[in-house]
Amino acid sequence: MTFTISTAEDGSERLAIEGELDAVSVSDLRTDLEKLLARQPARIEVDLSRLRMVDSSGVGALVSLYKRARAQGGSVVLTGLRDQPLAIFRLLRLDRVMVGAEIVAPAPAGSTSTSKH
Amino acid sequence: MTFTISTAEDGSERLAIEGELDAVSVSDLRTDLEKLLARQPARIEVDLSRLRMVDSSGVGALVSLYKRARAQGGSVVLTGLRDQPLAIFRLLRLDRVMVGAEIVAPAPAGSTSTSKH
Amino acid sequence: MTGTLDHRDVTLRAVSAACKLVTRRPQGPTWNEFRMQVVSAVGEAFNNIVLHGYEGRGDGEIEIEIRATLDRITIAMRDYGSSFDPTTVPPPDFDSLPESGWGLFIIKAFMDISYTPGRPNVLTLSKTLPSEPADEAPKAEGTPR
Amino acid sequence: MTGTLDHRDVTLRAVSAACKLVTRRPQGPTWNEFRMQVVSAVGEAFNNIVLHGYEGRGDGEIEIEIRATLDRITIAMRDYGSSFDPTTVPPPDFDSLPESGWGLFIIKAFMDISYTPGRPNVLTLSKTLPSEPADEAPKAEGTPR
Ligand SMILES: Nc1ncnc2c1ncn2[C@@H]1O[C@H](COP(=O)(O)OP(=O)(O)O)[C@@H](O)[C@H]1O
Ligand SMILES: Nc1ncnc2c1ncn2[C@@H]1O[C@H](COP(=O)(O)OP(=O)(O)O)[C@@H](O)[C@H]1O
Repeated sequence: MTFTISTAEDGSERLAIEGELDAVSVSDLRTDLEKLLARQPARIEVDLSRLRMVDSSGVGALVSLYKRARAQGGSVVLTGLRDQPLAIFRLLRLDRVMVGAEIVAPAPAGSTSTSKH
Repeated sequence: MTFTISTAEDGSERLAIEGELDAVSVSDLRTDLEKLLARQPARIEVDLSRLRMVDSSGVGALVSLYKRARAQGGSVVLTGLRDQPLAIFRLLRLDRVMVGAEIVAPAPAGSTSTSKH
Repeated sequence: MTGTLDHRDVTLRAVSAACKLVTRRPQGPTWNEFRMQVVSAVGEAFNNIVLHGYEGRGDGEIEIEIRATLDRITIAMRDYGSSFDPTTVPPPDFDSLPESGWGLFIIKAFMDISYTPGRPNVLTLSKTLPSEPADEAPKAEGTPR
Repeated sequence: MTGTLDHRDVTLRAVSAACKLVTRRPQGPTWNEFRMQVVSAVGEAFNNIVLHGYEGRGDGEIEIEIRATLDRITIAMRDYGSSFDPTTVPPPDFDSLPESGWGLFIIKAFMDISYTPGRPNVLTLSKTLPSEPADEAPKAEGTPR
Protein backbone atom coordinates (compact mmCIF):
# COMPACT_ATOMS: atom_id res chain seq x y z
CA MET A 1 0.00 0.00 0.00
CA THR A 2 1.23 3.47 -0.84
CA PHE A 3 -0.62 6.73 -0.42
CA THR A 4 -0.36 10.39 -1.29
CA ILE A 5 -1.93 13.32 0.57
CA SER A 6 -2.14 16.69 -1.19
CA THR A 7 -3.43 19.89 0.37
CA ALA A 8 -4.95 22.39 -2.08
CA GLU A 9 -4.72 26.16 -1.63
CA ASP A 10 -8.41 26.29 -0.74
CA GLY A 11 -7.71 23.96 2.18
CA SER A 12 -9.33 20.88 0.69
CA GLU A 13 -7.42 17.62 0.96
CA ARG A 14 -6.88 14.81 -1.46
CA LEU A 15 -5.89 11.33 -0.27
CA ALA A 16 -5.01 8.75 -2.93
CA ILE A 17 -4.47 5.13 -1.79
CA GLU A 18 -2.87 2.53 -4.03
CA GLY A 19 -2.46 -1.23 -3.73
CA GLU A 20 -3.76 -3.23 -0.77
CA LEU A 21 -5.26 -1.60 2.29
CA ASP A 22 -5.47 -4.30 4.94
CA ALA A 23 -4.93 -5.09 8.61
CA VAL A 24 -1.17 -4.77 8.14
CA SER A 25 -0.84 -1.76 5.88
CA VAL A 26 -3.60 0.29 7.49
CA SER A 27 -1.33 1.23 10.38
CA ASP A 28 0.99 3.11 7.98
CA LEU A 29 -1.86 5.54 7.30
CA ARG A 30 -2.78 6.34 10.84
CA THR A 31 -0.38 9.19 11.73
CA ASP A 32 -0.94 11.01 8.46
CA LEU A 33 -4.71 10.70 8.76
CA GLU A 34 -4.51 12.23 12.24
CA LYS A 35 -2.54 15.16 10.83
CA LEU A 36 -4.97 15.52 7.94
CA LEU A 37 -7.95 15.67 10.30
CA ALA A 38 -6.12 18.15 12.56
CA ARG A 39 -6.08 20.56 9.60
CA GLN A 40 -9.91 20.48 9.76
CA PRO A 41 -10.43 20.42 5.99
CA ALA A 42 -13.81 21.47 4.61
CA ARG A 43 -13.53 18.73 1.98
CA ILE A 44 -11.59 15.49 1.67
CA GLU A 45 -11.48 13.61 -1.57
CA VAL A 46 -10.34 10.00 -1.22
CA ASP A 47 -9.19 8.67 -4.59
CA LEU A 48 -9.47 4.86 -4.59
CA SER A 49 -9.06 4.34 -8.32
CA ARG A 50 -5.77 2.53 -7.74
CA LEU A 51 -6.86 0.58 -4.65
CA ARG A 52 -6.66 -3.08 -5.62
CA MET A 53 -7.81 -4.83 -2.43
CA VAL A 54 -9.32 -3.77 0.85
CA ASP A 55 -10.24 -5.78 3.92
CA SER A 56 -12.51 -4.99 6.84
CA SER A 57 -9.68 -3.23 8.69
CA GLY A 58 -9.15 -0.96 5.70
CA VAL A 59 -12.87 -0.31 5.46
CA GLY A 60 -12.85 0.50 9.18
CA ALA A 61 -10.15 3.14 8.69
CA LEU A 62 -12.07 4.77 5.84
CA VAL A 63 -15.32 4.75 7.81
CA SER A 64 -13.50 6.28 10.75
CA LEU A 65 -12.03 9.03 8.56
CA TYR A 66 -15.47 9.68 7.12
CA LYS A 67 -17.20 9.91 10.49
CA ARG A 68 -14.55 12.09 12.10
CA ALA A 69 -14.36 14.50 9.17
CA ARG A 70 -18.12 14.83 9.12
CA ALA A 71 -18.21 15.41 12.89
CA GLN A 72 -15.86 18.37 12.26
CA GLY A 73 -18.29 19.73 9.69
CA GLY A 74 -16.28 18.61 6.66
CA SER A 75 -17.38 16.58 3.66
CA VAL A 76 -15.76 13.38 2.41
CA VAL A 77 -16.12 12.00 -1.06
CA LEU A 78 -14.73 8.61 -2.16
CA THR A 79 -13.99 8.33 -5.85
CA GLY A 80 -12.81 5.71 -8.28
CA LEU A 81 -13.86 2.57 -6.35
CA ARG A 82 -13.61 -0.50 -8.56
CA ASP A 83 -13.11 -4.28 -8.53
CA GLN A 84 -12.76 -5.93 -5.12
CA PRO A 85 -13.02 -2.69 -3.10
CA LEU A 86 -16.21 -1.77 -4.94
CA ALA A 87 -17.66 -5.23 -4.25
CA ILE A 88 -16.84 -4.88 -0.54
CA PHE A 89 -18.32 -1.38 -0.31
CA ARG A 90 -21.47 -2.59 -2.02
CA LEU A 91 -21.75 -5.63 0.23
CA LEU A 92 -21.39 -3.46 3.33
CA ARG A 93 -23.92 -0.97 1.92
CA LEU A 94 -21.33 1.79 2.21
CA ASP A 95 -21.41 2.66 -1.46
CA ARG A 96 -24.49 4.83 -1.25
CA VAL A 97 -23.51 6.61 1.95
CA MET A 98 -19.87 7.27 1.30
CA VAL A 99 -19.19 7.17 -2.39
CA GLY A 100 -19.35 10.30 -4.52
CA ALA A 101 -18.97 10.96 -8.20
CA GLU A 102 -16.68 8.59 -10.03
CA ILE A 103 -15.03 11.41 -11.95
CA VAL A 104 -12.22 13.09 -10.11
CA ALA A 105 -11.23 16.68 -10.82
CA PRO A 106 -7.45 16.98 -11.06
CA ALA A 107 -5.79 18.46 -7.99
CA PRO A 108 -5.70 22.30 -8.36
CA ALA A 109 -2.41 23.80 -9.51
CA GLY A 110 -0.27 25.08 -6.66
CA SER A 111 -1.31 22.33 -4.28
CA THR A 112 1.34 21.06 -1.88
CA SER A 113 1.83 17.34 -1.80
CA THR A 114 3.31 14.79 0.60
CA SER A 115 3.88 11.32 -0.71
CA LYS A 116 4.56 8.16 1.28
CA HIS A 117 5.84 4.85 -0.09
CA MET B 1 10.83 -23.42 -23.37
CA THR B 2 12.85 -21.80 -26.12
CA PHE B 3 15.85 -23.22 -27.87
CA THR B 4 18.60 -22.24 -30.31
CA ILE B 5 20.53 -24.53 -32.62
CA SER B 6 23.75 -23.23 -34.18
CA THR B 7 25.87 -25.13 -36.70
CA ALA B 8 29.56 -24.24 -36.70
CA GLU B 9 31.75 -24.26 -39.83
CA ASP B 10 33.51 -27.40 -38.59
CA GLY B 11 30.13 -29.17 -38.56
CA SER B 12 29.72 -29.28 -34.81
CA GLU B 13 26.35 -28.33 -33.42
CA ARG B 14 25.32 -26.30 -30.43
CA LEU B 15 21.87 -26.66 -28.89
CA ALA B 16 20.91 -24.23 -26.12
CA ILE B 17 17.67 -24.87 -24.22
CA GLU B 18 16.06 -22.28 -21.98
CA GLY B 19 13.17 -22.37 -19.54
CA GLU B 20 11.17 -25.53 -18.83
CA LEU B 21 11.66 -28.72 -20.79
CA ASP B 22 8.72 -30.94 -19.96
CA ALA B 23 6.14 -33.33 -21.38
CA VAL B 24 4.42 -30.44 -23.16
CA SER B 25 7.33 -28.40 -24.47
CA VAL B 26 9.50 -31.36 -25.46
CA SER B 27 7.46 -31.91 -28.61
CA ASP B 28 8.52 -28.50 -29.95
CA LEU B 29 12.10 -29.79 -30.07
CA ARG B 30 11.47 -33.01 -31.93
CA THR B 31 11.56 -31.92 -35.59
CA ASP B 32 14.66 -29.80 -35.14
CA LEU B 33 16.46 -32.57 -33.26
CA GLU B 34 15.71 -34.93 -36.15
CA LYS B 35 17.21 -32.43 -38.58
CA LEU B 36 20.21 -31.92 -36.33
CA LEU B 37 20.88 -35.67 -36.14
CA ALA B 38 20.39 -35.99 -39.90
CA ARG B 39 23.39 -33.68 -40.30
CA GLN B 40 25.45 -36.39 -38.53
CA PRO B 41 27.52 -33.95 -36.46
CA ALA B 42 30.81 -35.15 -34.99
CA ARG B 43 30.07 -33.14 -31.85
CA ILE B 44 26.96 -31.75 -30.21
CA GLU B 45 27.18 -29.36 -27.32
CA VAL B 46 23.97 -29.02 -25.34
CA ASP B 47 24.03 -25.84 -23.28
CA LEU B 48 21.66 -26.19 -20.33
CA SER B 49 22.86 -23.18 -18.37
CA ARG B 50 19.49 -21.48 -18.85
CA LEU B 51 17.34 -24.58 -18.35
CA ARG B 52 15.26 -23.89 -15.25
CA MET B 53 13.21 -27.10 -14.95
CA VAL B 54 13.23 -30.50 -16.59
CA ASP B 55 10.93 -33.46 -16.11
CA SER B 56 11.36 -37.11 -17.03
CA SER B 57 10.04 -36.49 -20.56
CA GLY B 58 12.68 -33.82 -21.07
CA VAL B 59 15.35 -36.12 -19.67
CA GLY B 60 14.11 -38.81 -22.06
CA ALA B 61 14.56 -36.51 -25.05
CA LEU B 62 18.10 -35.63 -23.99
CA VAL B 63 19.01 -39.27 -23.37
CA SER B 64 17.58 -40.14 -26.78
CA LEU B 65 19.62 -37.41 -28.46
CA TYR B 66 22.71 -38.65 -26.65
CA LYS B 67 22.23 -42.28 -27.60
CA ARG B 68 21.42 -41.61 -31.25
CA ALA B 69 24.29 -39.19 -31.72
CA ARG B 70 26.69 -41.68 -30.16
CA ALA B 71 25.31 -44.49 -32.35
CA GLN B 72 26.24 -42.33 -35.35
CA GLY B 73 29.77 -41.99 -34.00
CA GLY B 74 29.32 -38.44 -32.68
CA SER B 75 30.03 -37.06 -29.23
CA VAL B 76 27.59 -35.19 -27.02
CA VAL B 77 28.49 -32.93 -24.16
CA LEU B 78 25.99 -31.35 -21.79
CA THR B 79 27.14 -28.14 -20.17
CA GLY B 80 25.88 -25.68 -17.64
CA LEU B 81 23.47 -27.94 -15.72
CA ARG B 82 22.33 -26.29 -12.50
CA ASP B 83 19.51 -26.14 -9.94
CA GLN B 84 16.58 -28.49 -10.51
CA PRO B 85 17.92 -30.01 -13.76
CA LEU B 86 21.24 -30.76 -12.05
CA ALA B 87 19.41 -32.40 -9.13
CA ILE B 88 17.41 -34.57 -11.55
CA PHE B 89 20.48 -35.58 -13.56
CA ARG B 90 22.31 -36.49 -10.35
CA LEU B 91 19.35 -38.48 -9.04
CA LEU B 92 19.13 -40.41 -12.29
CA ARG B 93 22.90 -40.97 -12.28
CA LEU B 94 23.15 -39.33 -15.69
CA ASP B 95 25.52 -36.64 -14.54
CA ARG B 96 28.63 -38.76 -14.81
CA VAL B 97 27.71 -40.40 -18.11
CA MET B 98 26.40 -37.44 -20.01
CA VAL B 99 27.69 -34.25 -18.51
CA GLY B 100 30.89 -32.62 -19.72
CA ALA B 101 32.85 -29.64 -18.60
CA GLU B 102 30.81 -26.85 -17.08
CA ILE B 103 32.68 -24.20 -19.05
CA VAL B 104 31.32 -23.63 -22.50
CA ALA B 105 33.50 -22.32 -25.31
CA PRO B 106 31.68 -19.57 -27.19
CA ALA B 107 30.26 -20.66 -30.54
CA PRO B 108 32.92 -20.19 -33.25
CA ALA B 109 32.65 -17.05 -35.36
CA GLY B 110 30.93 -17.62 -38.69
CA SER B 111 28.48 -20.18 -37.30
CA THR B 112 24.99 -20.19 -38.75
CA SER B 113 22.20 -20.06 -36.23
CA THR B 114 18.49 -20.92 -36.17
CA SER B 115 16.47 -19.72 -33.22
CA LYS B 116 13.01 -20.86 -32.13
CA HIS B 117 10.73 -19.17 -29.62
CA MET C 1 2.43 -21.21 8.78
CA THR C 2 2.62 -18.92 11.75
CA GLY C 3 -0.29 -16.78 12.65
CA THR C 4 1.11 -13.36 12.00
CA LEU C 5 -0.40 -10.97 9.56
CA ASP C 6 2.85 -11.02 7.59
CA HIS C 7 2.01 -14.59 6.67
CA ARG C 8 -1.42 -13.75 5.38
CA ASP C 9 -0.09 -12.69 1.99
CA VAL C 10 1.55 -16.04 1.46
CA THR C 11 -1.68 -17.82 2.33
CA LEU C 12 -3.73 -15.63 0.05
CA ARG C 13 -1.32 -16.19 -2.81
CA ALA C 14 -1.63 -19.95 -2.39
CA VAL C 15 -5.42 -19.70 -2.23
CA SER C 16 -5.48 -17.48 -5.29
CA ALA C 17 -3.34 -19.97 -7.20
CA ALA C 18 -5.61 -22.82 -6.08
CA CYS C 19 -8.67 -20.98 -7.39
CA LYS C 20 -7.29 -21.73 -10.84
CA LEU C 21 -7.70 -25.43 -10.15
CA VAL C 22 -11.50 -25.42 -9.90
CA THR C 23 -12.20 -24.81 -13.56
CA ARG C 24 -10.72 -25.50 -16.93
CA ARG C 25 -11.11 -21.82 -17.79
CA PRO C 26 -9.72 -19.70 -14.95
CA GLN C 27 -10.84 -16.41 -16.48
CA GLY C 28 -13.94 -14.37 -17.22
CA PRO C 29 -16.16 -12.32 -14.89
CA THR C 30 -17.75 -15.28 -13.08
CA TRP C 31 -14.41 -16.82 -12.16
CA ASN C 32 -12.85 -13.43 -11.36
CA GLU C 33 -15.63 -12.70 -8.90
CA PHE C 34 -15.34 -16.22 -7.44
CA ARG C 35 -11.64 -15.74 -6.81
CA MET C 36 -12.13 -12.24 -5.43
CA GLN C 37 -14.71 -13.51 -2.95
CA VAL C 38 -12.64 -16.51 -1.88
CA VAL C 39 -9.48 -14.47 -1.36
CA SER C 40 -11.40 -11.76 0.51
CA ALA C 41 -13.11 -14.25 2.83
CA VAL C 42 -9.93 -16.19 3.60
CA GLY C 43 -8.11 -12.91 4.28
CA GLU C 44 -10.78 -11.91 6.81
CA ALA C 45 -10.67 -15.33 8.46
CA PHE C 46 -6.89 -15.18 8.71
CA ASN C 47 -7.06 -11.71 10.29
CA ASN C 48 -9.58 -12.96 12.82
CA ILE C 49 -7.49 -15.93 13.88
CA VAL C 50 -4.44 -13.71 14.38
CA LEU C 51 -6.24 -10.82 16.06
CA HIS C 52 -8.91 -12.67 18.06
CA GLY C 53 -7.91 -16.36 18.22
CA TYR C 54 -4.30 -15.58 19.10
CA GLU C 55 -5.02 -12.03 20.29
CA GLY C 56 -2.16 -10.66 18.22
CA ARG C 57 0.45 -12.77 20.05
CA GLY C 58 1.98 -13.67 16.71
CA ASP C 59 3.42 -17.03 17.68
CA GLY C 60 0.41 -19.26 17.05
CA GLU C 61 0.23 -21.81 14.29
CA ILE C 62 -2.34 -21.72 11.52
CA GLU C 63 -2.55 -24.81 9.34
CA ILE C 64 -4.00 -24.32 5.92
CA GLU C 65 -5.57 -27.03 3.82
CA ILE C 66 -6.79 -26.21 0.35
CA ARG C 67 -8.91 -28.61 -1.63
CA ALA C 68 -9.90 -27.96 -5.21
CA THR C 69 -12.36 -30.12 -7.06
CA LEU C 70 -14.12 -29.33 -10.28
CA ASP C 71 -16.28 -26.26 -9.49
CA ARG C 72 -15.53 -26.13 -5.75
CA ILE C 73 -12.82 -24.91 -3.44
CA THR C 74 -12.57 -25.72 0.25
CA ILE C 75 -10.13 -24.11 2.63
CA ALA C 76 -9.74 -25.49 6.13
CA MET C 77 -7.93 -23.33 8.66
CA ARG C 78 -6.82 -24.91 11.93
CA ASP C 79 -5.65 -22.88 14.90
CA TYR C 80 -4.84 -23.53 18.56
CA GLY C 81 -6.07 -20.19 19.88
CA SER C 82 -9.26 -19.26 21.68
CA SER C 83 -12.54 -20.53 20.28
CA PHE C 84 -15.74 -18.67 19.50
CA ASP C 85 -19.20 -19.34 18.15
CA PRO C 86 -19.70 -17.73 14.75
CA THR C 87 -23.45 -18.39 14.86
CA THR C 88 -23.91 -16.00 17.78
CA VAL C 89 -21.95 -13.06 16.37
CA PRO C 90 -24.56 -10.43 15.43
CA PRO C 91 -24.48 -8.91 11.94
CA PRO C 92 -23.14 -5.36 11.64
CA ASP C 93 -25.57 -2.54 12.47
CA PHE C 94 -25.34 -0.92 9.05
CA ASP C 95 -27.15 2.28 10.01
CA SER C 96 -24.61 3.20 12.67
CA LEU C 97 -21.69 2.95 10.19
CA PRO C 98 -19.56 0.79 12.48
CA GLU C 99 -15.78 0.85 12.16
CA SER C 100 -15.37 -2.84 12.96
CA GLY C 101 -17.38 -6.03 13.10
CA TRP C 102 -17.52 -6.46 9.30
CA GLY C 103 -15.20 -9.45 9.02
CA LEU C 104 -17.50 -12.37 9.73
CA PHE C 105 -20.24 -10.75 7.67
CA ILE C 106 -17.91 -10.63 4.66
CA ILE C 107 -16.84 -14.24 5.22
CA LYS C 108 -20.43 -15.50 5.41
CA ALA C 109 -21.55 -13.40 2.45
CA PHE C 110 -18.83 -14.79 0.21
CA MET C 111 -18.43 -18.42 1.33
CA ASP C 112 -20.11 -21.34 3.06
CA ILE C 113 -18.74 -21.61 6.57
CA SER C 114 -18.49 -24.38 9.11
CA TYR C 115 -16.68 -24.14 12.43
CA THR C 116 -15.72 -26.74 14.99
CA PRO C 117 -14.20 -25.38 18.21
CA GLY C 118 -11.48 -27.42 19.85
CA ARG C 119 -7.78 -28.00 19.73
CA PRO C 120 -7.41 -27.19 16.95
CA ASN C 121 -10.36 -24.98 16.09
CA VAL C 122 -11.30 -25.86 12.53
CA LEU C 123 -12.86 -23.20 10.32
CA THR C 124 -13.88 -24.58 6.94
CA LEU C 125 -14.74 -22.18 4.14
CA SER C 126 -16.01 -23.51 0.85
CA LYS C 127 -17.52 -22.13 -2.28
CA THR C 128 -18.91 -23.50 -5.52
CA LEU C 129 -17.98 -21.75 -8.74
CA PRO C 130 -21.29 -20.71 -10.29
CA SER C 131 -21.75 -22.01 -13.80
CA GLU C 132 -21.08 -19.35 -16.37
CA PRO C 133 -23.94 -17.45 -17.95
CA ALA C 134 -24.35 -18.68 -21.54
CA ASP C 135 -22.89 -15.52 -23.08
CA GLU C 136 -19.67 -15.93 -21.11
CA ALA C 137 -19.15 -19.56 -22.07
CA PRO C 138 -16.52 -20.22 -24.71
CA LYS C 139 -17.65 -21.16 -28.19
CA ALA C 140 -17.82 -24.90 -28.83
CA GLU C 141 -14.27 -26.25 -28.98
CA GLY C 142 -14.97 -29.89 -29.66
CA THR C 143 -13.77 -30.97 -26.21
CA PRO C 144 -16.46 -32.90 -24.37
CA ARG C 145 -16.93 -31.73 -20.80
CA MET D 1 -8.92 -29.29 -12.98
CA THR D 2 -8.91 -31.23 -16.19
CA GLY D 3 -6.24 -33.76 -16.83
CA THR D 4 -4.45 -32.19 -19.72
CA LEU D 5 -0.83 -31.28 -19.62
CA ASP D 6 -1.77 -27.63 -20.17
CA HIS D 7 -3.26 -27.69 -16.69
CA ARG D 8 -0.12 -29.01 -15.10
CA ASP D 9 1.46 -25.56 -14.87
CA VAL D 10 -1.48 -24.23 -12.92
CA THR D 11 -1.25 -27.13 -10.49
CA LEU D 12 2.47 -26.71 -10.05
CA ARG D 13 2.08 -23.02 -9.40
CA ALA D 14 -0.48 -23.71 -6.67
CA VAL D 15 1.78 -26.37 -5.15
CA SER D 16 4.75 -24.03 -5.29
CA ALA D 17 2.74 -21.30 -3.55
CA ALA D 18 1.61 -23.79 -0.91
CA CYS D 19 5.22 -24.80 -0.20
CA LYS D 20 5.57 -21.36 1.36
CA LEU D 21 2.99 -22.32 3.97
CA VAL D 22 5.04 -25.06 5.63
CA THR D 23 7.57 -22.80 7.28
CA ARG D 24 7.88 -19.34 8.68
CA ARG D 25 10.97 -18.79 6.57
CA PRO D 26 10.26 -19.87 2.98
CA GLN D 27 13.83 -19.32 1.80
CA GLY D 28 17.31 -20.75 2.09
CA PRO D 29 18.86 -23.85 0.52
CA THR D 30 16.93 -26.41 2.59
CA TRP D 31 13.56 -24.93 1.72
CA ASN D 32 14.56 -24.31 -1.91
CA GLU D 33 15.47 -27.96 -2.31
CA PHE D 34 12.26 -29.00 -0.55
CA ARG D 35 10.16 -26.97 -2.95
CA MET D 36 12.14 -28.13 -5.98
CA GLN D 37 11.58 -31.76 -5.00
CA VAL D 38 7.88 -31.32 -4.26
CA VAL D 39 7.20 -29.48 -7.51
CA SER D 40 9.22 -32.02 -9.52
CA ALA D 41 7.43 -35.00 -7.97
CA VAL D 42 3.95 -33.53 -8.40
CA GLY D 43 4.78 -32.65 -12.01
CA GLU D 44 5.77 -36.26 -12.71
CA ALA D 45 2.64 -37.57 -11.01
CA PHE D 46 0.47 -35.20 -13.02
CA ASN D 47 2.15 -36.32 -16.28
CA ASN D 48 1.54 -39.94 -15.36
CA ILE D 49 -2.16 -39.47 -14.66
CA VAL D 50 -2.64 -37.68 -17.98
CA LEU D 51 -0.49 -39.99 -20.07
CA HIS D 52 -1.15 -43.35 -18.39
CA GLY D 53 -4.26 -42.97 -16.22
CA TYR D 54 -6.21 -41.16 -18.92
CA GLU D 55 -3.99 -42.36 -21.79
CA GLY D 56 -3.73 -38.85 -23.15
CA ARG D 57 -7.50 -38.54 -23.69
CA GLY D 58 -7.39 -35.08 -22.13
CA ASP D 59 -10.93 -34.98 -20.80
CA GLY D 60 -10.41 -36.66 -17.44
CA GLU D 61 -10.68 -34.85 -14.15
CA ILE D 62 -7.85 -34.54 -11.68
CA GLU D 63 -8.77 -33.22 -8.25
CA ILE D 64 -5.99 -31.64 -6.30
CA GLU D 65 -5.90 -31.29 -2.54
CA ILE D 66 -3.03 -29.50 -0.92
CA ARG D 67 -2.49 -29.57 2.81
CA ALA D 68 0.21 -27.55 4.50
CA THR D 69 1.04 -27.94 8.15
CA LEU D 70 4.10 -26.72 9.94
CA ASP D 71 7.01 -28.60 8.33
CA ARG D 72 4.92 -30.87 6.09
CA ILE D 73 3.09 -30.69 2.79
CA THR D 74 0.65 -33.28 1.51
CA ILE D 75 -0.79 -33.32 -1.99
CA ALA D 76 -3.60 -35.73 -2.81
CA MET D 77 -4.38 -36.26 -6.48
CA ARG D 78 -7.63 -38.00 -7.39
CA ASP D 79 -8.35 -39.32 -10.87
CA TYR D 80 -10.97 -41.50 -12.50
CA GLY D 81 -8.65 -43.14 -15.04
CA SER D 82 -7.09 -46.58 -15.08
CA SER D 83 -5.40 -47.80 -11.93
CA PHE D 84 -1.95 -49.28 -11.42
CA ASP D 85 0.21 -50.65 -8.63
CA PRO D 86 3.18 -48.39 -7.96
CA THR D 87 4.83 -51.02 -5.76
CA THR D 88 5.31 -53.40 -8.69
CA VAL D 89 6.82 -50.88 -11.12
CA PRO D 90 10.51 -51.82 -11.39
CA PRO D 91 13.14 -49.13 -10.90
CA PRO D 92 14.89 -47.84 -14.02
CA ASP D 93 17.76 -49.94 -15.35
CA PHE D 94 20.32 -47.18 -15.04
CA ASP D 95 23.04 -48.97 -17.01
CA SER D 96 20.96 -49.18 -20.16
CA LEU D 97 20.30 -45.40 -20.18
CA PRO D 98 16.54 -45.76 -20.68
CA GLU D 99 14.59 -42.97 -22.34
CA SER D 100 11.51 -43.46 -20.18
CA GLY D 101 10.47 -45.06 -16.92
CA TRP D 102 12.08 -42.39 -14.74
CA GLY D 103 8.89 -40.74 -13.46
CA LEU D 104 7.90 -42.96 -10.57
CA PHE D 105 11.52 -43.21 -9.50
CA ILE D 106 11.71 -39.41 -9.25
CA ILE D 107 8.43 -39.28 -7.34
CA LYS D 108 9.53 -41.90 -4.82
CA ALA D 109 12.98 -40.36 -4.44
CA PHE D 110 11.57 -36.95 -3.61
CA MET D 111 8.38 -37.66 -1.65
CA ASP D 112 6.56 -40.21 0.48
CA ILE D 113 3.92 -41.90 -1.63
CA SER D 114 0.73 -43.75 -0.91
CA TYR D 115 -1.72 -44.98 -3.54
CA THR D 116 -5.24 -46.33 -3.29
CA PRO D 117 -6.70 -47.64 -6.54
CA GLY D 118 -10.42 -47.09 -7.11
CA ARG D 119 -12.85 -44.56 -8.37
CA PRO D 120 -11.21 -42.22 -7.82
CA ASN D 121 -7.63 -43.46 -7.66
CA VAL D 122 -5.98 -41.49 -4.86
CA LEU D 123 -2.28 -40.79 -5.03
CA THR D 124 -1.01 -39.05 -1.93
CA LEU D 125 2.42 -37.45 -1.95
CA SER D 126 3.81 -35.94 1.20
CA LYS D 127 7.07 -34.56 2.41
CA THR D 128 8.48 -33.17 5.62
CA LEU D 129 10.66 -30.09 5.41
CA PRO D 130 13.97 -31.11 6.96
CA SER D 131 15.04 -28.88 9.81
CA GLU D 132 17.66 -26.41 8.77
CA PRO D 133 21.29 -27.05 9.48
CA ALA D 134 22.37 -24.75 12.32
CA ASP D 135 24.37 -22.44 10.07
CA GLU D 136 21.32 -21.78 7.90
CA ALA D 137 19.04 -20.91 10.79
CA PRO D 138 18.31 -17.23 11.36
CA LYS D 139 19.85 -15.50 14.34
CA ALA D 140 17.66 -15.38 17.44
CA GLU D 141 14.84 -12.93 16.83
CA GLY D 142 13.10 -13.02 20.18
CA THR D 143 10.02 -14.76 18.76
CA PRO D 144 9.35 -18.02 20.59
CA ARG D 145 8.67 -20.92 18.22
N1 LIG E 1 -10.97 -16.82 14.89
C1 LIG E 1 -11.62 -16.24 15.93
N2 LIG E 1 -11.31 -16.60 17.19
C2 LIG E 1 -11.93 -16.03 18.23
N3 LIG E 1 -12.88 -15.09 18.10
C3 LIG E 1 -13.24 -14.68 16.89
C4 LIG E 1 -12.63 -15.23 15.75
N4 LIG E 1 -13.20 -14.63 14.65
C5 LIG E 1 -14.10 -13.77 15.12
N5 LIG E 1 -14.16 -13.79 16.46
C6 LIG E 1 -15.07 -12.98 17.31
O1 LIG E 1 -16.13 -12.51 16.49
C7 LIG E 1 -16.21 -11.07 16.52
C8 LIG E 1 -16.64 -10.52 15.16
O2 LIG E 1 -15.61 -10.69 14.23
P1 LIG E 1 -15.61 -9.84 12.90
O3 LIG E 1 -16.96 -9.84 12.31
O4 LIG E 1 -14.53 -10.35 12.03
O5 LIG E 1 -15.31 -8.33 13.33
P2 LIG E 1 -14.04 -7.69 14.05
O6 LIG E 1 -12.87 -8.58 13.78
O7 LIG E 1 -13.92 -6.35 13.42
O8 LIG E 1 -14.40 -7.62 15.51
C9 LIG E 1 -14.85 -10.63 16.97
O9 LIG E 1 -14.86 -9.38 17.61
C10 LIG E 1 -14.42 -11.77 17.90
O10 LIG E 1 -14.98 -11.57 19.18
N1 LIG F 1 -1.25 -42.59 -12.84
C1 LIG F 1 -1.00 -43.77 -13.46
N2 LIG F 1 -2.01 -44.50 -13.94
C2 LIG F 1 -1.77 -45.66 -14.56
N3 LIG F 1 -0.53 -46.17 -14.76
C3 LIG F 1 0.52 -45.50 -14.31
C4 LIG F 1 0.35 -44.26 -13.64
N4 LIG F 1 1.57 -43.81 -13.30
C5 LIG F 1 2.45 -44.72 -13.73
N5 LIG F 1 1.84 -45.76 -14.33
C6 LIG F 1 2.50 -46.95 -14.88
O1 LIG F 1 3.82 -47.04 -14.35
C7 LIG F 1 4.80 -47.04 -15.38
C8 LIG F 1 6.05 -46.33 -14.96
O2 LIG F 1 5.79 -44.94 -14.86
P1 LIG F 1 7.00 -43.92 -14.86
O3 LIG F 1 8.04 -44.40 -13.93
O4 LIG F 1 6.45 -42.57 -14.56
O5 LIG F 1 7.62 -43.95 -16.32
P2 LIG F 1 6.99 -43.62 -17.74
O6 LIG F 1 5.86 -42.66 -17.51
O7 LIG F 1 8.11 -42.98 -18.48
O8 LIG F 1 6.55 -44.94 -18.32
C9 LIG F 1 4.10 -46.44 -16.58
O9 LIG F 1 4.65 -46.86 -17.78
C10 LIG F 1 2.66 -46.89 -16.38
O10 LIG F 1 2.50 -48.20 -16.86
